[in-house]
Amino acid sequence: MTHMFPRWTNHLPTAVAVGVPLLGVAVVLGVYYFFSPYYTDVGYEPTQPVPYSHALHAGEMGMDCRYCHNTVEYAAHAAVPPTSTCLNCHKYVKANSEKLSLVRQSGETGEPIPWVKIHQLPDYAYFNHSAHVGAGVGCVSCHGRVDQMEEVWLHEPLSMGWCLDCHRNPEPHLRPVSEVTNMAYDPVAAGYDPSEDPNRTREVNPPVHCAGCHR
Amino acid sequence: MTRETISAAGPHNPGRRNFLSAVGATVASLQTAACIRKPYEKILPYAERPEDLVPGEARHYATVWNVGGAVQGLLVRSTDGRPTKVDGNPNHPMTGGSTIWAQASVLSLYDPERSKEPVREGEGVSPDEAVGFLKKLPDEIGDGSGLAVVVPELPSPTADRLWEDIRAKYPKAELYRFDGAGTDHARAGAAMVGIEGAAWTTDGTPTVIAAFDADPIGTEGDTTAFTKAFAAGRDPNRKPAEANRLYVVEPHVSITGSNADHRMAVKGSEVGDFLAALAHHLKKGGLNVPTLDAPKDKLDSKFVKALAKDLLSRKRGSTIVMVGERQPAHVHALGFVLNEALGNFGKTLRFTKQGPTEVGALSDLVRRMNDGSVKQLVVMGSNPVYEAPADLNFGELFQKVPLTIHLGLYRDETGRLATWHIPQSHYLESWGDLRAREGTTAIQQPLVAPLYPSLSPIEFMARLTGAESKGYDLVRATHQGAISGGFDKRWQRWLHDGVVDVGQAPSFVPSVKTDGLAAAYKFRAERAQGLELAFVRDNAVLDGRFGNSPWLQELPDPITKIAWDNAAVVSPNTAEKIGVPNNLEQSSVRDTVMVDVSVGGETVRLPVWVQPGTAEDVVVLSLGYGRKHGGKFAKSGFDVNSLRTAESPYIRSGAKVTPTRKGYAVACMQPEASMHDRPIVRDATRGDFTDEPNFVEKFEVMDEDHVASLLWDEPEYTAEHQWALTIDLNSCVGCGSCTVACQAENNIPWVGKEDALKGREMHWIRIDRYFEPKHSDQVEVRYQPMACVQCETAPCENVCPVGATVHGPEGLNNMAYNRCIGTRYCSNNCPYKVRRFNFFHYTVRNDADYGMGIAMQRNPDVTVRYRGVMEKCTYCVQRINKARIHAKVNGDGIIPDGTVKTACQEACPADCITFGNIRDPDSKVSHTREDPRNYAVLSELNLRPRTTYLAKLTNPNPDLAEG
Amino acid sequence: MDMRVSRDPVDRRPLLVNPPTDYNGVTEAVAAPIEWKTPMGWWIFFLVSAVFAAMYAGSTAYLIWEGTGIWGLNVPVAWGWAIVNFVFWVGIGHAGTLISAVLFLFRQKWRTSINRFSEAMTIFAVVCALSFPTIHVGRIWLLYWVFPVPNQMGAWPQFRSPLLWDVFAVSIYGTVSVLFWYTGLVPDLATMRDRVKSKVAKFAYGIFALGWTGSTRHWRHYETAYMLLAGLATPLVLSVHSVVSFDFAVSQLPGWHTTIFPPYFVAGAIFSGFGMVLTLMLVSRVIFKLEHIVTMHHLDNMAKVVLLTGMIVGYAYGMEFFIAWYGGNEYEMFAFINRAFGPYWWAYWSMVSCNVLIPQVLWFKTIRHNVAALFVLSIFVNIGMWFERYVIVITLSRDFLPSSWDMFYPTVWDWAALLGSFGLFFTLFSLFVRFLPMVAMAEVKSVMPESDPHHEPDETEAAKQPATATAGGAS
Amino acid sequence: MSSSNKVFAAIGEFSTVKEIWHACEKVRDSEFTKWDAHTPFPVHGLEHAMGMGRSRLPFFVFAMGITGAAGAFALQSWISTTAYPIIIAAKPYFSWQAFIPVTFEVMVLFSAGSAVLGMLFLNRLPRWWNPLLESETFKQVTNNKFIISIEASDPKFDPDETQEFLRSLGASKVELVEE
Repeated sequence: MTHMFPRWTNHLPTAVAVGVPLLGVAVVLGVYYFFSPYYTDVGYEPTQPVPYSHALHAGEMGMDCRYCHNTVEYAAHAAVPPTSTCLNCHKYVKANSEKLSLVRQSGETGEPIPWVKIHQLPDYAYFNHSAHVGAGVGCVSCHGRVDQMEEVWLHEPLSMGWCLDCHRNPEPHLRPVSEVTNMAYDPVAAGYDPSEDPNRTREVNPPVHCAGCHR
Repeated sequence: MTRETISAAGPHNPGRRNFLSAVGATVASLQTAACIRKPYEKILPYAERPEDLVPGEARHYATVWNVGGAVQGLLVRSTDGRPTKVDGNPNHPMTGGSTIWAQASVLSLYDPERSKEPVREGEGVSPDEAVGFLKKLPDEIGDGSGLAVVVPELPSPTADRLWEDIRAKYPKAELYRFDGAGTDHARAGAAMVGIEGAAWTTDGTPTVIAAFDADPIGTEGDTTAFTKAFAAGRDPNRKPAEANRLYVVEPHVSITGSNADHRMAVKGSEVGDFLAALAHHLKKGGLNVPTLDAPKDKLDSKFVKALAKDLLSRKRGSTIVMVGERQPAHVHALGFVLNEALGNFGKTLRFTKQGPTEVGALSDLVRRMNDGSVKQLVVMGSNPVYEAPADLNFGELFQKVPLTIHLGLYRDETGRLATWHIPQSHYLESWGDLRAREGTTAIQQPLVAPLYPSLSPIEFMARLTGAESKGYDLVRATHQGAISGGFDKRWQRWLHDGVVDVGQAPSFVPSVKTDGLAAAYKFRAERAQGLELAFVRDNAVLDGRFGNSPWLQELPDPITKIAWDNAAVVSPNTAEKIGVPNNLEQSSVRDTVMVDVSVGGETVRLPVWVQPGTAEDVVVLSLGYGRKHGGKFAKSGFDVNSLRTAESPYIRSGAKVTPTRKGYAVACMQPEASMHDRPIVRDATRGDFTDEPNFVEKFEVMDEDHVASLLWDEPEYTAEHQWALTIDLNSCVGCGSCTVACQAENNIPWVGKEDALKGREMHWIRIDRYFEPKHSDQVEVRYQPMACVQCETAPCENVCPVGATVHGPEGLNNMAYNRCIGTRYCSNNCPYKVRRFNFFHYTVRNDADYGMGIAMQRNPDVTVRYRGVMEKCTYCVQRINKARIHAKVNGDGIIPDGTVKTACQEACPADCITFGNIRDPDSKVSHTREDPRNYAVLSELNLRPRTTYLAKLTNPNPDLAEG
Repeated sequence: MDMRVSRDPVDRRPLLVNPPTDYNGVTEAVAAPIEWKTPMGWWIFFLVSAVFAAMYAGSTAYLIWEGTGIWGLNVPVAWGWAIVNFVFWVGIGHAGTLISAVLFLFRQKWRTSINRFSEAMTIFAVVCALSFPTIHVGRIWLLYWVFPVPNQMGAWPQFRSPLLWDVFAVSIYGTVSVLFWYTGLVPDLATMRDRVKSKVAKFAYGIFALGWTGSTRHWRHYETAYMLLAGLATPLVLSVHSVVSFDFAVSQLPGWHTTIFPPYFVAGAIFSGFGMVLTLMLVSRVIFKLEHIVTMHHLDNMAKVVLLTGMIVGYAYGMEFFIAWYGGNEYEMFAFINRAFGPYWWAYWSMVSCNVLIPQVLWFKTIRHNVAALFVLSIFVNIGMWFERYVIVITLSRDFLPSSWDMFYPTVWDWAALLGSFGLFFTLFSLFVRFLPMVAMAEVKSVMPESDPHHEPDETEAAKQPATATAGGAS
Repeated sequence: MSSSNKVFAAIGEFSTVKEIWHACEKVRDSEFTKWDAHTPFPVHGLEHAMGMGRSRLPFFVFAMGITGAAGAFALQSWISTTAYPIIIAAKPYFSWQAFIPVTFEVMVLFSAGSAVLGMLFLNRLPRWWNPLLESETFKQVTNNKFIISIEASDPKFDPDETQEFLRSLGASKVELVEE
């Protein structure tokens, strides 16, 4: 006898009953993860116009972050250094290196070096470096071990949920203000307790309302 | 770090191309919407960062500018080398807040329609060619017998000095002054009584202010300084004898008239008669005033009698009689005589010696042009082809002059007809100096290098003598002689403070010749037939020079609330006489009809608009609209200059108004004028306030017990700072500076006439003005600045499905634009209707309209809003955040009182806005909130708004009490 | 006319007039419109509707491209026709479920002839309704933020907003309505599956019939499920329009902030729903020759419901005014006086005329039994109820501060959306009448006298009680 | 129809409700277990005639309704107080009154969904492949006939005897349905 529907179709309902809920959960979780900065952004490592090595300068040679990013303590932006900062040393050190040709060129012409932006927030989110550094949040908390990165890559997702995690519970991420640029410092290992730090004059009280960051 | 991209160019790195490429980078990044992967962006740091420049951090520089001779000291905010905001400089004596024009001037810097290159006979030429031409110019001028130079009101010591140089090089050259916002009539009036070579100012401190067709709060004179003192003079704590009282006699409702305690609407041509009647009564009161006749009905005027009595009852030298520029010279002359007789000279009316003396008027120039003796005509910074009264026929004569040179910010109507047009530098690009009428000099320092090849007025004047000096050197040369030694250090301080502490123009008390006055005083023999036209400088675009500013075009007129247009404004009775409907009484207020206004063979067709308070049989026409070559925004409205005559440029009788069948929609931003007896603006007389200090409570709709209880636990706002703002309606004059300041600070787009007509304006702070639309020539105007009042129990928050508008711990109603999906429910539920919706992508539309310029002006600390999101006043949360972070990083996190000023507060010339922390019992705002006049609008809704209002007090003359 | 009257087995009220002689007759009558060669009239109707629906799609595309500014919205009137249309369509979407569920629970067997039809109407109306709040938001691409799904922003919806209640209420109402309708359709789809000759049709009906065999074991659960659905849909239908009314009532605007809104909205919804059912039914029963299934008796009952709910609505209008006055709130008083005598007086009086005054003619039996008159009246009801929502929404134009008062003028795009939504509705409807059984065959069969196990054939002969076909009442 | 096909069931056709009612009572009293009565519409009480009790569906629906309501309320409370506590119009985070509408709606959704899905589950539907549906005789069951089917998998089933049995019940037409 010919049948309109083959026999196996009778198993479809079971398959659907099991499959659809699974698919739904998979879609939500998939979007949650694969459409999130954890997946799309973390690890972003563009090629920079100048092969500058943080591992060499900040790691091996032990230069302080603030030598170049000198506005970090009093301004919203931890400014990318002007070419003149590079040339302070490289006028003398490796003055003829091929890798530094763009730097020299910039110094001569005044044209900026076109660095590629890695740590990028949307235009409606306002991050202030001085507030975080002043509160004793280490560079490493957001930027990772830059001192071990040959070329800088994005270490944290910089998503709103990620920001909020710390804003709601900042204590584990705090360190003495003097250790802010110390990449190797581990507040947990050091047994740091912000409430007992004599250098802290006030409680760290990060905003968790919208206008704290969006304005 | 988007904002750092701009730092590729700055004031110290003035390469023009760099500057614009940086703009490109910024614009590109502004347009990137949220995608899954963040857009690819670059950081362009300085090759060499200027010392003490911090990327992204704003800096302020002091400078100075002038509008029609009114000099104002300014503080300009510069972010990464871009001027982004202009405010008054508190160090400067002629500053209290700032005018709408100063606020909008930052946008005009970036106007894409500014003149960008020199033009010879309609062909753009290279800057070098223009320089070559200017170099050879002295040879052509010879001894200057054919040279005529037209200058605007330019009270600059350097310009004065350069004029002497020009005079020395070309002894026969003639100087003429033409300025659409100038004071020709007042000067001529002063000359009639023997006052010459002087500048004068009234600062608003007098206790009786009698304004005869004068508008010292709005469009005439040193408005901000006047307004500041005027508002202070209305302080309820002053003793009755020291509190000021404002009388206004005028044909149209000016901003000053709308603030009057007593106002009389009369034809402009009769204002002089009333002044004569006042003189008569003052003479009877014992003052030494020449005998003048006045018509009987004016002599019998109760108003004039009461005013005379009031003037005589005050201390000598504590009153002022002001005559407006629209009145002819003889009325001004009488004004000076009366002030002298009242002892006001040197007290409320102060004179300083300044300015070149031998300056002709435009009519003198026209006479010479007619006889062909002008061979080289230089027009600096004014636009007589557009603005000069039509009967002078200036445009035609201008073209007959063999060589005409125009220096202007725009290649405007005059620039188009000139042989040569030379671009003028914007004041934010120029070195210069300006001396206030009060006598103080200030240095004008540029914020950016000129965006286009251009010359500043003083550089141009130097070129006329063959010199190629830079503005910087010219200004320094003027002042170098003023002090001995240590000039550079002093110079630095002048630049820092914004005022020069030496070389004040000497003040003096002139004497008054009254002999010729009686003969010169012209009365109107009889009532002229027909309607009288009153030409007024516009409250927004003034004489048209600001016509290409979309901010000013969209700023509603304080009185009529019309934006983007001018109209033939008449009183309700006159409308009936003319035979046009009273648009205020239709449901569609904005739909009006075109009328033909004709006089002396000329006709202008423009829409009619009804405004109670306008004098009967008067048609008020605003100047400055309908520009042909002023830029795309300046085109809006209707040019009425063709109806004017040189003899009487502001008043013209015998006009006829014929209604047409053509309809016209006028973008009125507040169609409903009546308060409908609701307790929105609360007021009382000073007398009633003394008797009943808590009078505001009488207005309450519900008693407090009913209102105060909530169904749930009381809200708890525990943060250290609880922000609040009070607006003193007693001092608000309705000028609109706050609206423009807010627009500049908060990146508020303009929407254009089309959307303004639909009621979609974006202003975060608007000024509500109320009057009863039924009245004809009498009107009492009430102003109320209205922005988000930051309700503690905000109804908008409750209805947002996604929590895009929520409360912060400091009592602010936060608007997270990036969370908004645009249901607009919050706006519906806002009883104040202060929320603004991006119905279209206005930001992008503005970008398209204004090129990159608008992006350059935008404040990088404030999010640029996307289409489909709601926005509203934030109490300038970017400034609060900045102060909070500063306080946290550098101290205990407590923001001292007065650290945060909102943009509207900073701009307000009347100091009516107080902002601060109410958890601090000593803060200013805590005190103003305890004022008995303090009340919340719609208090019965129990919204607990953080913005509250202080009730208005009027100060009527008991002799004129009604009934 | 020789009439054969089928009577309710319980109270002996006439149930079907001139019913088909047997079950097969019912099947034939209901299946006939599907099995006809597609008439030209259907094509014309369908294509015209589809053009309008396409206009809706086009105008929506432009709306999303350009922004909500293409409508006549402004700041006092931030909700315009989109929300008017939304509430209008939601209201219409109430009759179907009401007829199916409430009348089912009350054992009103006369519903069987019209429930399928009105349920379909419900679903199509809810589709139209849901489309409006969806497209009216400023940033439609972020609309998913109203659903509580985990996300990297750590942000969640705000459950105090009536709009969020609305999202849940209307979408769940739509879902439950579809379930209810589809559950009812399954046995009839099986009938179609077993009738049609075309393989494609057989396959399509076969899929959706789910292999239904009419098994009594199945009927047992099926009937329980159907009863439960009816029981759930009844409070749901009342809650949905209550929640829709909360959009207004929970706000604090004068004219919106009134506690009478939920019952008033529900009554209005039933009113408008019956109005639309009448409109559609009056035409369809003639075209598809279903007069013997959808009888005068049904029309009479529906007309009475319209009359009753119209008076409830009228009462609400009056009570609003009374409370506005009695409450002593000047803003509230002004809002109502302004409705009647302000710039939108014409909308108010159109509403009152269409919803309260004109339906009073239904007191007369001659009108209730005049198909043409009923049709005209139902159109008035539709117009009146649209105006009711317009009057409510346009109250926005004048609220607390006179300074912010402004007028709303619709643009061509407002019209495109309104007319386009009718296009969408009728497109769906024409597809329904072409491809699905318009009358619930199984249910009609179940109320036929023959279906009673104790039925004796001779009892049904009409001779015993000459029927007037109109006797009986709605109750 | 080749005879090599497996017999699936025997069916007997009846014309009126009364006939099938009485037939059902008789089959019920026989020892057949895998049998069913097919009707074009629900015949009230026939399931009792077939010896079945009430459906258990309501208990399932009730449980799911409670689950939906509790879940919705819990989710709203968790979001508003713990996951994302924000100050809204100075109202308490736990504004339970405001959570009622959504709680109710979700309860209805869960109940209605479980009623339909539960019904399908209990009926083992959809079941597209069913030899009965291919029988021309059986096809009349969705129109105007009443049919009793006895499946071949019933232990008592015998093609001939069962057909005879159906005939004895008064079936107007009896046939075997093959797979």
